[in-house]
Amino acid sequence: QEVALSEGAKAVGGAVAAQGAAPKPLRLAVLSFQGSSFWEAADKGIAAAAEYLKPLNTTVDYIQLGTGLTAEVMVAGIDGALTKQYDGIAAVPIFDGTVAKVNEVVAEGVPFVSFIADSAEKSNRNVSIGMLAYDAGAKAGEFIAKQTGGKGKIAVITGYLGAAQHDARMNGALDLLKKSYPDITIVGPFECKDDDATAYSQATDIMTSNPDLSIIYVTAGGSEAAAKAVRDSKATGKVGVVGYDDLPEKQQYKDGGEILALIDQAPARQAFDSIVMLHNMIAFGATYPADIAVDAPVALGKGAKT
Amino acid sequence: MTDCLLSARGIAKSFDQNRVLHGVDFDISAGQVVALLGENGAGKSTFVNILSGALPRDGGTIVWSGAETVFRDTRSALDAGIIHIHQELSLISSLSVMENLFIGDYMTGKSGIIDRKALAAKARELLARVGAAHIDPRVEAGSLSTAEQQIVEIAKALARNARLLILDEPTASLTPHEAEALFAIVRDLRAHGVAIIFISHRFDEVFAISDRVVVLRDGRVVGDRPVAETTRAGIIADMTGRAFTFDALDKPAIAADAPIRLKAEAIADKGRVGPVSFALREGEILGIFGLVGAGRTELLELLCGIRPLAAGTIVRPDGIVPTNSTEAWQSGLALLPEGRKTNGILPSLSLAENVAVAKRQKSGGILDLGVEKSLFARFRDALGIVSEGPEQPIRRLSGGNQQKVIFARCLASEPEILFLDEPTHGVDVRTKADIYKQIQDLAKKGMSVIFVSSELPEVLALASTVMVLSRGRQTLLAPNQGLTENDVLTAAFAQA
Amino acid sequence: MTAANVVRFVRTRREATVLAMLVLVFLGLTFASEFFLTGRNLSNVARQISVVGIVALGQALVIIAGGIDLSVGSVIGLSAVTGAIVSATTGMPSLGIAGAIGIGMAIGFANGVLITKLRINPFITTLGTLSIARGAALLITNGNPQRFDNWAAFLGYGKIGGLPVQFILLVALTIIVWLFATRTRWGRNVYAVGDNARAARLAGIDVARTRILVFTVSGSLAGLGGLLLGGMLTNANPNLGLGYELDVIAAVILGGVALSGGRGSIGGVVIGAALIGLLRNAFVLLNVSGYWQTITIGLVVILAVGADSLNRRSEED
Amino acid sequence: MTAANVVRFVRTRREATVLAMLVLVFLGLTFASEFFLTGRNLSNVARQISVVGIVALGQALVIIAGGIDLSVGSVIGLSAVTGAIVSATTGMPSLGIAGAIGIGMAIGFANGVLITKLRINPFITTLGTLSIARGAALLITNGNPQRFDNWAAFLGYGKIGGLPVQFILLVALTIIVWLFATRTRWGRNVYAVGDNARAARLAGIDVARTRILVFTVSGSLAGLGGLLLGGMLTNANPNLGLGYELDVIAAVILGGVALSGGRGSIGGVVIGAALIGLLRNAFVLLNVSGYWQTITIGLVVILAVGADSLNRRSEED
Ligand SMILES: Nc1ncnc2c1ncn2[C@@H]1O[C@H](COP(=O)(O)OP(=O)(O)OP(=O)(O)O)[C@@H](O)[C@H]1O
Ligand SMILES: Nc1ncnc2c1ncn2[C@@H]1O[C@H](COP(=O)(O)OP(=O)(O)OP(=O)(O)O)[C@@H](O)[C@H]1O
Ligand SMILES: [Mg+2]
Ligand SMILES: [Mg+2]
Repeated sequence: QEVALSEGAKAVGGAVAAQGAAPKPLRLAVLSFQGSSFWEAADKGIAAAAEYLKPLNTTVDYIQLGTGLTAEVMVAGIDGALTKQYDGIAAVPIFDGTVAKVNEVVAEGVPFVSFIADSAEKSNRNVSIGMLAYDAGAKAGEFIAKQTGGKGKIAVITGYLGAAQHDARMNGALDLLKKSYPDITIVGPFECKDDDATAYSQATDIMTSNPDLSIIYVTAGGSEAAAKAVRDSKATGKVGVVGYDDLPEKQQYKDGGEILALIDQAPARQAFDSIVMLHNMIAFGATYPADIAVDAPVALGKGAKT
Repeated sequence: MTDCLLSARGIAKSFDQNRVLHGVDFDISAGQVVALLGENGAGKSTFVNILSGALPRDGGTIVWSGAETVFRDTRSALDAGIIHIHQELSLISSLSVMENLFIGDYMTGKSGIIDRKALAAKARELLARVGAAHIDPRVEAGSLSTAEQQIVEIAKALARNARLLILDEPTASLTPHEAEALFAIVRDLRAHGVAIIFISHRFDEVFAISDRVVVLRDGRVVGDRPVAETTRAGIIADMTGRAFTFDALDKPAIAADAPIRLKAEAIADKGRVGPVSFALREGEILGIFGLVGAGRTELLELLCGIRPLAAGTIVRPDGIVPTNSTEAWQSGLALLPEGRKTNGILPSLSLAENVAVAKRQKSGGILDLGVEKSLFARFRDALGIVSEGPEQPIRRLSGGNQQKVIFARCLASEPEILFLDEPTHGVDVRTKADIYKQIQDLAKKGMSVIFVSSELPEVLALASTVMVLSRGRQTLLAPNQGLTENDVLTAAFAQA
Repeated sequence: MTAANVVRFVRTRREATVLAMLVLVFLGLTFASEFFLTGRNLSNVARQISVVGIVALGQALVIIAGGIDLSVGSVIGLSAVTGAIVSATTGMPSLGIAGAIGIGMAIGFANGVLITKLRINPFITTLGTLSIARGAALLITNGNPQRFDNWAAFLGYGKIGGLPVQFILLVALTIIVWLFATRTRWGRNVYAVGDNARAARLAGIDVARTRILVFTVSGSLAGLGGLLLGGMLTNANPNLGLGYELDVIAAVILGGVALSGGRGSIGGVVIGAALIGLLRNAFVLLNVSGYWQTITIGLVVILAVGADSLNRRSEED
Repeated sequence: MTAANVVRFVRTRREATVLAMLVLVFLGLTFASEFFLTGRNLSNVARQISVVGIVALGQALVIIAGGIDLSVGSVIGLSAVTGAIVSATTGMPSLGIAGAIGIGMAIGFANGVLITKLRINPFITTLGTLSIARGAALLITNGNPQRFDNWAAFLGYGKIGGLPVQFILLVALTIIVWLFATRTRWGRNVYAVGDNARAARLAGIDVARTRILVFTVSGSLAGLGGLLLGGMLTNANPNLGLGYELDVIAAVILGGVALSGGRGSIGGVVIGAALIGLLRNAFVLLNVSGYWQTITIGLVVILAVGADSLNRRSEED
């Protein structure tokens, strides 16, 4: 019988309920990064899961990996979790470099659930919950095509070139647009290194040199900065921003009409669900599909054509 | 002494375990010139550094103008009127001459804003007073020659209204002519009531301008007399702790058929030096004299391949003419460069390293550090290097001892031809004699030596052949037989 | 200036090579993009070089004094969020301005004290404060960007008479710092300390205070930089300024300041910042591929400094 | 060693303070986490310090010679992808190894030549190649990570007798570099050049070659580092090694190498790398909050170097 979701769980949008208290004490490790409101949102989901599972005989330890998002850091974190002999691990193995380590975890019989972003190359993880970055990109592409009526000019600002997640989102959209909407011209990509100030400058310059621009597609950090650039260039209504992650700081631009759409990942919910699944898997032998695609809800801004 | 300007009692100082000053007592009155003498490492620089607040003292008292005072830093000493011109020149090369003259406050007064016009005018006036009106106060100090920099240092002292002026070996890089100009200023200052502490290794100068002579040995005052009561021999005995005679050096004649080691035929660089021609034979000691700036350093650099040859040829028996310093050392040349601090020492490396470095360039493979240490030990004994041991970093040695280490570096590479640029710069009498003797012994064994010196007696005492440069031109090349100081100076001032 | 004078200038002033390069890029862009020479774009470029330029002014003083300040990028982030939080919690934007500049000043001062009193090398000290300041910015915000849109933010995005306020600040500060460096006692002491700290001390200059001063100035200007960036985006992100230290140092060195200390002109620094800013603008205007942007920046930096070195090869060691 | 000897060692050797700190952290962790002193964890730590340690060996030589090499982080990335691509396209893993180390060597050599022949400052040269190498890595891969799992990758993840191969390499290289630095002519010349380049040249040392040599070694070791990192992850990402230069330089300075050149020991460098690695391990074992991690690293760096400076305050300027 399922344990009803707590208030905290509901607040983060948690959807998976625990199947009861664990028969013997369980220790779960969660590994995630910090340094932005996105990760902060994931933290909330982890905290909610920890609180929800505490009375159910499961301790959730949150191993924070800091602000340096690299494969080595994740691998070192997983190594640490193995050393500390956790019963299960949930993590964000965003880089392909983590595949070997994740396979090692599974080979040692420790269940592993990935959330938010899995490596592009598939590992043997038991469950992966998340939005497929490439598909999300395609979704963004569809949205852009709809907004522009399949023609016009769009510019791309990406986070880090070479970051799998960013590249996948970029290519998901661009491949679709190039294939199905040949009348759309693409400018860029420009790399802003997730820096707001750089994204702002790039957006400004893009609008200067492309008076006929209609969309700026931002694959990672910087969508609110691009929106601010649109506002400051008095191009609201003419140029729209399509980006990711519906975070509080972006609300004013959704309302103002600069941000047309944000593809959200519901990081808190993903974190919560993955941890509870892990609990259910270990305590009750529950099984889940290897790939759980989280639907990418699109948060529309005021200026979007619906 | 009640009229003392400065009275120091029991000044003590140690560097780590090394006691350098053992209770030095020292007095000086206004309008007095006191010569402070002593062997290399006796503690002269250390003592005056304490007086001027550049080093903290471990013990003792200083009474300045009748009141006990502690100068915690140079600033407070400067404000009191103690101006110290250090052994190593201390101009800021990237600032202009006028800024250096008034460094620290630049005549800004309360406003804190520099009036460049006023500064330049005042600087011109000061430079004129020290007979250097030709120096443009607006140029960077780093672009001046050593001698000019020395003069700017003196002008700096004037700018500060010195009450006590400390000159630590001010003449070491000056020619007699320039030194004389300096003494004129010193006498003038003395007449205006300035007290002057004068450190030098040149006795003629000491007798020429000082009123009193204080001798330090191993950090203790061993002599303090009016200059009239001293003799050269007496001072040397005080300094070294024994009677010491300066042996007249015999200059072995060079056989006419001795093999030629190096022959220069009308060599010149791009416009500054040359043409110069000479032949250097086995066992010959060629002494090169000239005024500072005559191009002697450049000539040595040409010969060693450090400076590109623009004209003429250099011939060596084996046909090897080096084109850089590495090749020079490898082909049996050794160079002791001018400017010990900037061009000579490897400051934080050990003494053993500093000696072994050049020799090593000829060998390869795995080094035997034990051998290098014993190499150092050999030269320490031969040259009397005062040190704590082979591991001591060279920057902790006194200037003269550093010079000996660099000399040892040259000898350690067992060169065929030894090039020495001002080898006795800042070296005390006894060491000078040691170095002269070494040079002569090596020459007798067949080594050839080319040395540059600004000390005329040194050139005449040591060289078997004398060359004089004047503004880069060779104005004299003659065997050192019957040459007089006058002959050499005439050539040095010749407008070739 | 006659032609001979121009040649003399180019041969003797380190910043001349970079100025020549700047002119070249400027002319090249004028022909290559019809949008370049528009008032709107030029005003954008002016704004884009401002923060790097302002922070580089302080960095230049530090480097001239023989130091280096790696913490500026993190100080930008910390100041931005501090400014935003202070003005939001107190409701007084002016306090926000004071807070942003004040925290920068405090970190700069701390750098200076650590370096002079504890005698820690500037590189390592500021590498340490780089980490600490970034950590602190993240900690106080929990990683969340802070809304920053009161009148204080006007400094970041506003314009006066068509010119970005940021740029006006850059020009004003350049003049002030230039006057400071060339016409005041403290300014000249900065050069003396960087050229030969020992000789400066022996000449009675308070070396420690001079060093503390330059680090404090650098920190304060980085603080102002954070305020401007946060204001420009009306959003202070704790990650602002990440990696800026390298851009800033590159601008300073491009501008002809010697990393070994003692030499450099303030005007050159702004030229260096302008060159980097102009290149970034060019990348977007000319739609240069992302990978080539990285490569081009690297090449230009080496080229500019290399051309300058070749130009004056005779000098030194 | 008697107690007096120990005190003397601590007072005279720069690396001693950091060694003391390392021991403290080690003991602290032993008590704070039951998992710390397990074979598995120690072997993890050993692997985690290896790449930074190996790259720091080369960096140490560069810094002792009076230079600095900022390009190592980018070289790691470029070498990793080069190694992966070369072994994939030729089908010969050994060529992949040669390619990875070779490209690092080539960039190091280029750095050396630019610095000595064009007389460009090392900081700015390697800042330039940092950009260029990263751009090149992205360009040749189009940003895509490269699979790298043939036997060459064994160097990165394999173990021999329970010890990570990486760590064995670190130990071997430390001994080799130490011997080079203390017992060979070229090694000793590195110190002389860094201490006083002019004097070294006049004493017959080929300064340019010595400098080129150290940069080449640094590039090659960074190349090896890239190979190991790519191998460890069985995946070569063009962004590998991003920002490593600062970690590596911090390790070198923590290890007691003077940034001003001429001084430093090779053993100290490994201690410095170990301290950083141990701290990172502690963060994971003790669940330290992410933001505090950043702050702690900064504090430790300042503390370690500061304690050392206080310890020997009497010296210099
Ligand atoms: N900074 C230092 N650290 C350690 N020892 C020092 C330091 N400075 C000087 N010494 C030592 O103090 C002693 C006295 O040195 P000092 O420079 O005062 O000699 P000096 O009489 O001026 O000699 P010289 O004629 O060679 O200039 C020397 O043995 C020297 O090695
Ligand atoms: N790098 C330089 N640039 C311009 N002039 C120079 C340079 N080096 C030397 N000179 C000038 O060349 C002349 C000869 O130089 P130098 O001082 O080396 O001669 P010297 O005879 O060896 O004198 P010293 O006794 O000072 O060594 C001087 O007038 C000097 O000012
Ligand atoms: Mg002395
Ligand atoms: Mg000379």
